Amino acid sequence: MKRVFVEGGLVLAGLLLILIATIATFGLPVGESLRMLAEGSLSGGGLARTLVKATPLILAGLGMVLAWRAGIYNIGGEGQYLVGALGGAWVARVGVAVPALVLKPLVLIAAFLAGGLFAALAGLLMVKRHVQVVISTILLNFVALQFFNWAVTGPLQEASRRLPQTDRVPDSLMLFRLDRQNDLHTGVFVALASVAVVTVFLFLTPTGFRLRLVGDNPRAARANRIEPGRLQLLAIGLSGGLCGLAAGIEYLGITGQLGYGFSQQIGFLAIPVALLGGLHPIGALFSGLYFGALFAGSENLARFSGFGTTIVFVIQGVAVIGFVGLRALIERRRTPEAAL
Amino acid sequence: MNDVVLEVTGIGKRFGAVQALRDVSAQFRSGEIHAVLGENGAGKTTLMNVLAGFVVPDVGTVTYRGKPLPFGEPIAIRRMGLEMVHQHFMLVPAFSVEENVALAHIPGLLRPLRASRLAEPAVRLAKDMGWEIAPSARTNGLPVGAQQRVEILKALTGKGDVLILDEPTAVLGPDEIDDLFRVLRGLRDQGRAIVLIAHKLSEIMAIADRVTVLRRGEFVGTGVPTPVGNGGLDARTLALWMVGELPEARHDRSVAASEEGLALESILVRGDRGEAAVRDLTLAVRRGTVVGIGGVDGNGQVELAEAVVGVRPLVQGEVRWRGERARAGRPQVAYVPQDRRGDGLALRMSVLENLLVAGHRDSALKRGPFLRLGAAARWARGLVERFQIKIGSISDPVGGLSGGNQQKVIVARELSSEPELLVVVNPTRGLDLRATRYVHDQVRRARNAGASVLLISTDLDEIAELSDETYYLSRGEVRPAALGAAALVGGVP
Amino acid sequence: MNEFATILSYAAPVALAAIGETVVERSGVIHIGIEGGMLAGAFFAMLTTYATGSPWLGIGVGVVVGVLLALLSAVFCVTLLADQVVIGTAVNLLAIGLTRTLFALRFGASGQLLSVEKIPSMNGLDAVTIGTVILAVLVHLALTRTGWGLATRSAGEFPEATEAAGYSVAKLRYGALAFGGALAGLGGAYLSLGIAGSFADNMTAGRGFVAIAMVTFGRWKPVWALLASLLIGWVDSLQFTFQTKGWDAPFQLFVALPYLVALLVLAGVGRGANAPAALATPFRRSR
Amino acid sequence: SAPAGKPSGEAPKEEPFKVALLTPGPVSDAGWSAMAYEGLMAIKDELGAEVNNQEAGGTQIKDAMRSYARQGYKLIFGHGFEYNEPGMEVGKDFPDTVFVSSSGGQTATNVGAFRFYLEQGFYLAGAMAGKMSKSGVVGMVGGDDVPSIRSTFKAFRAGVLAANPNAKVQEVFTGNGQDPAKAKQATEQMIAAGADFVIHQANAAAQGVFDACKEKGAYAFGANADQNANPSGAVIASAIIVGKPAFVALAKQVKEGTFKGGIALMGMDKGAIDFVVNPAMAAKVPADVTAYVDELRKQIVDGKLTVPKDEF
Ligand SMILES: Nc1ncnc2c1ncn2[C@@H]1O[C@H](COP(=O)(O)OP(=O)(O)OP(=O)(O)O)[C@@H](O)[C@H]1O
Ligand SMILES: Nc1ncnc2c1ncn2[C@@H]1O[C@H](COP(=O)(O)OP(=O)(O)OP(=O)(O)O)[C@@H](O)[C@H]1O
Ligand SMILES: [Mg+2]
Ligand SMILES: [Mg+2]
Repeated sequence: MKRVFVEGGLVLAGLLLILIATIATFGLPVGESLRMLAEGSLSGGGLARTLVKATPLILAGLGMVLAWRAGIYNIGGEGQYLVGALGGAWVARVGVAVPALVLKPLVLIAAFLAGGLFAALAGLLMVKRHVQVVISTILLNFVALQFFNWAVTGPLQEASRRLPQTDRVPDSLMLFRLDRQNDLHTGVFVALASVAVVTVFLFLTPTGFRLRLVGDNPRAARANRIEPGRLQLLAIGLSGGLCGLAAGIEYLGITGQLGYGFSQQIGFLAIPVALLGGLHPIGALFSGLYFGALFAGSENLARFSGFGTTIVFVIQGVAVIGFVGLRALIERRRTPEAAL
Repeated sequence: MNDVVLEVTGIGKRFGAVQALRDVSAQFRSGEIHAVLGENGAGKTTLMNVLAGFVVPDVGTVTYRGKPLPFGEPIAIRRMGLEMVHQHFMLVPAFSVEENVALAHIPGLLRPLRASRLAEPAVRLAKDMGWEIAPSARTNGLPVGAQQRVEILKALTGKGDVLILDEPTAVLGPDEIDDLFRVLRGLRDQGRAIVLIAHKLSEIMAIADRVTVLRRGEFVGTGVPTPVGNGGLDARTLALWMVGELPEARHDRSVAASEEGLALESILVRGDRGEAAVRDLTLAVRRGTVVGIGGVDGNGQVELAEAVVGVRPLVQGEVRWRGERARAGRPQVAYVPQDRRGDGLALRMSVLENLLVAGHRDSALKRGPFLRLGAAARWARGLVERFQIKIGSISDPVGGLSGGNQQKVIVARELSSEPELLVVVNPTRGLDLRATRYVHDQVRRARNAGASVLLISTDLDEIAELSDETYYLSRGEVRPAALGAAALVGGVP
Repeated sequence: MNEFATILSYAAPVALAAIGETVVERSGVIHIGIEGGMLAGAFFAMLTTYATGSPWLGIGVGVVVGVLLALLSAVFCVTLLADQVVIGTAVNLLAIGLTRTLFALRFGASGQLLSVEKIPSMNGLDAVTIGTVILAVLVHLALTRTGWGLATRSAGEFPEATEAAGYSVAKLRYGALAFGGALAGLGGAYLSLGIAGSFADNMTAGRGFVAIAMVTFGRWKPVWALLASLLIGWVDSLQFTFQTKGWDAPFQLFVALPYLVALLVLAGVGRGANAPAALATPFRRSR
Repeated sequence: SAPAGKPSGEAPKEEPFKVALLTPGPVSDAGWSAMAYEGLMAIKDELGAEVNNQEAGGTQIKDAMRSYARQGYKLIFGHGFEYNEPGMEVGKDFPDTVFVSSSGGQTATNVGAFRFYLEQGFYLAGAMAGKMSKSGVVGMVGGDDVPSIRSTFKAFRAGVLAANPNAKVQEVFTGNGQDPAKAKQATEQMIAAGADFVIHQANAAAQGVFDACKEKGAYAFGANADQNANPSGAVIASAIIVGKPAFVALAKQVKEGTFKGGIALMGMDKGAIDFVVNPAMAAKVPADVTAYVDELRKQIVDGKLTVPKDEF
């Protein structure tokens, strides 16, 4: 336990150094920049912004944890996120007559199902046709993006059919906002609950156990009469479902409508979130929060540093590389004889 | 002749909490076959890995012809003239046999290379030895025995004057072992130094010029093996050196019940490449009996086992349990697969979780839809104790255990469930004496409790010792063989 | 013929990156960062040519930048055993950020339509497109007929055996990554200097990811990766024909067409994927 | 609700006038977003305002708006229709801040939109192409499929057909306004199918259109900005948005407190849109074509000719 704290401290200190170095390299005032980063991510409203940004990352990150634990390299989070959003928007559209209290969960469930079914497509291609998920999901991402763009200019387009976006859902359908001054909404609790559910599922249920077994050694699973195919399908389906749910939460939590630019790369970022979290749901929670804070902080920095938007990407790239590098270094020092 | 090629002095190596080697010294001479003996986890492999450059010792020195050995530099060491056959095959599964041989003999990274040409010496040697190898076959389609042959051929065709073989005989049939030993003797006579690890005392007695024994990482002694009675290093003394004391072998053949159990009716099973691996095979294993099936590896053993436990589909015929077909009357099945690392274990998962592979179905370890982790841990610790698995903690990854202890994890988990049908393939491969006895006892216990046991093994002594009925498999067909190893050997074409 | 040259030309950036990535994956590393490598290659190649007027110098710089980014990945993926997908993702972020920041610094925040000297071509063929075809064959021969190829492939299948045979998996993977980086950089440089004669933010537009898909499509064989890239390039070019003809279908369908075709082909050939067994698995030498 | 970010007790010290710009893509796109950025710079130069800009889409929009408003920004400009609704929502909490989007239909006292009537320029380009095209085939290359682009294409088509009812107008979207290679490929195919005049709405990818025209011997039109001087030498004229005065005027209104909300249509009559023939190529344009285009321009400015446009 103590080691965890020492390591955590080391990582944080290292990250700070990396951040400072990056900022200094670009000729920004270090103290001021750090203040802006902290203000944007931690103080008062900053914390809320961190949580808002972390929510979809945690959900989609959990999805990646599930898939990767089952040995499936799902990098189709982005596509599953987009299709999930469409599923939610479709239900919101056809269900206008349904009372909001009932419709709200239905929209989220639809988002989950749509994302899950879309992911299951890649799963089926793997199980039935031996197409690698890494590749099929990369390709499906491109397809999903076009599908999304088509849907918001076609069947799901707003009633007036002018803009490439869906109609805004009525306020009553939106998730409850905890604070009017920012977008902090109850979706945060969905994310937290999902962390708990996924943890319990993976580590406390026979199915979760089998899923991890299949991920570690599908042949051993088969030899023990556990059919990998169905479990893998389940895993990627749940994975896509969580990405879809992330989109549904963003839809009902923040935008209330879909249009171009709806996805902010959540599905891609989910991968580093899951991997930095050690492919553990609790880890994904913390790395989701870390990324949320990083985005909230660096956006704030970009906004008010006078340097403009572009540095956000540099800082984020350097921070991810730095984080991974530090972790790897520590890992290396700790286990001179690494396990397999 | 007979000058010291490798001089090992005071080698110590610690892995985390395990002191794998402690102050080990030995001399390996040219023109000598030097056996290294010890229980599972005694440190044999570690010592060999030190010699070959894959493990850097904490203390000690090794000199090769008077020059210090560059620890941790396998390339330099190979260039100096050390070849090694690893306990876990260093074969690229997706490569053809000749590519694997070529990999060991690359003339230079930038030079053009034809795998078939580089593999020629190995193919020729195989022919000389009477071993069958298919140079262009993909390695992962080969039975373990064939892979072992390739692995050995790779080393034998190297230019090294020191040859280290870590358990090369574990999966070879008797004939193949004879062939290998013949070649090794030849190489010895040419003046090469040969270091050989094996668990079977009979093999050691048959070939070794000298023996060094390790026990729990410590050097016990070096001596010249002699037949029983001369007061020299006979089998019994060697065993004592290895273990400290010798457990009693038990033989309780209380076969009584003979209810109908497993019945195979003209089954046809295909292998991974679609070939008919098991052909028209009919066999009955009554309850409370052990049916042993011998034969050289690669004659359909794996496919037969997998078909019986239901992992591999039947193309024809049927598998019945107590007269009922297939799924209807499914018995409680336990299965110890032949490839422990490939089919048996999830190496990155913990000992506990690997035990749970069987246990998670057990209703005693579940509450509602959830696993009872506390109860599971208690259950797992019980198994570890009962089966004497040497581990630090049940949450250690199983990949870190010695091969023998890995095998025990599988055996423990499979036999923990009071199986009605037990299918075991080479259950004691690579196990030391004590562990082997224990596993045999467990198999008998299961049989005595009324299980039908199908034992498939390349180890004829094992078959002879455990089986009530014996057969051998040849090219996918099963033939009865009279009880007794000698008869079995005679029966194999 | 000219038609073929055109398709080859537009497919060359993806094909080059795919050939390079084939080698990288054969060595056991999946390098998602080639998208970033291509983008950085495109940018610095353009920048060099803009400053010096020499497209060849630009191509050279693009290659070098691709190598440098790949070596950065290698430090983390090979030496530090970090997760390859994460590092690749981060490298992509970094490349977008860097090129965008430097582009804005050099050409003004609101950007410019740049036009730089292109590499010369004859009948639609140029040195790079011809080189791409030759390279695919050479890499194929190198992988199958040299010691380096055998050792590199073994590192991607079963690195323990590579080490047992006496070769450093780390060095082989560094080498493969550097080579893959060079080709990604070249592909990017060709995009800006061979095709567009220009640069725009994030102009690679996912071609690196497509290249990764082409590696699988090509069954980890360089010549097949080239052919796969050509096929997809051809399908991609069809979309404009369809749109030009004014077919009454949403154009998004046409944009998605190449990816759908790739999926269908993969599903069709399906069985027997021969992905390197140790792909994406960091290897640590035990000692 | 009290406006956040401006504690009431504070002395009204000479606080700088702060203006923020949100764009859907990078401002370095040499097109749509770049134009707004130039407007922002003009506000900075001419009004001495403190300015800032950020790329923000989807879920980021409201957050960015609130952040700026909280920091005392008085005008937050969102460059696209998608900033209109979020502006309405956030605007309720920040009555002292004005939210203006480029097009969009909703307004409040502190929320408005202004829309550039670029269709007028495209109509004239279409007219010129329709008159001059030898093949009777002209083309349009779009990047992303967004309403503003669709609408300008509609106007271009109308212009072409008005000049030559038998002309064929081809339309291609690449789905990406930052991919010059794709734009080039699309243009090449269009030219291969007969087009000898091509207009674009491809932002940063436009160079690909111009280069293809140069290499295959077709004429191109510039769009958004004056691209006549493009090194390709293929641009015969440009349909441009003269954004700076419009932006500065808007900011001035806000600064002086005279902004009342509402939607402003910024067209040729206000000098916000223009169609400029490349002086270097003027000789290639026959006099009757020049006269025809000038006549149309006059009709547009006088309000006699209404160029079709989509509402968005
Ligand atoms: N890389 C390693 N990391 C941790 N422990 C190790 C490692 N290698 C060996 N050990 C430990 O060292 C001890 C000796 O192992 P070694 O493999 O040398 O035994 P062995 O004599 O070859 O046994 P066996 O007969 O089972 O093959 C074992 O307890 C093992 O757990
Ligand atoms: N990755 C690892 N981490 C920790 N220990 C390891 C690792 N790999 C191997 N070991 C240790 O190395 C030793 C050698 O393992 P190996 O698989 O060679 O078995 P062995 O000891 O030779 O087994 P046996 O003779 O029982 O088959 C084992 O005792 C094991 O504890
Ligand atoms: Mg060993
Ligand atoms: Mg062993």
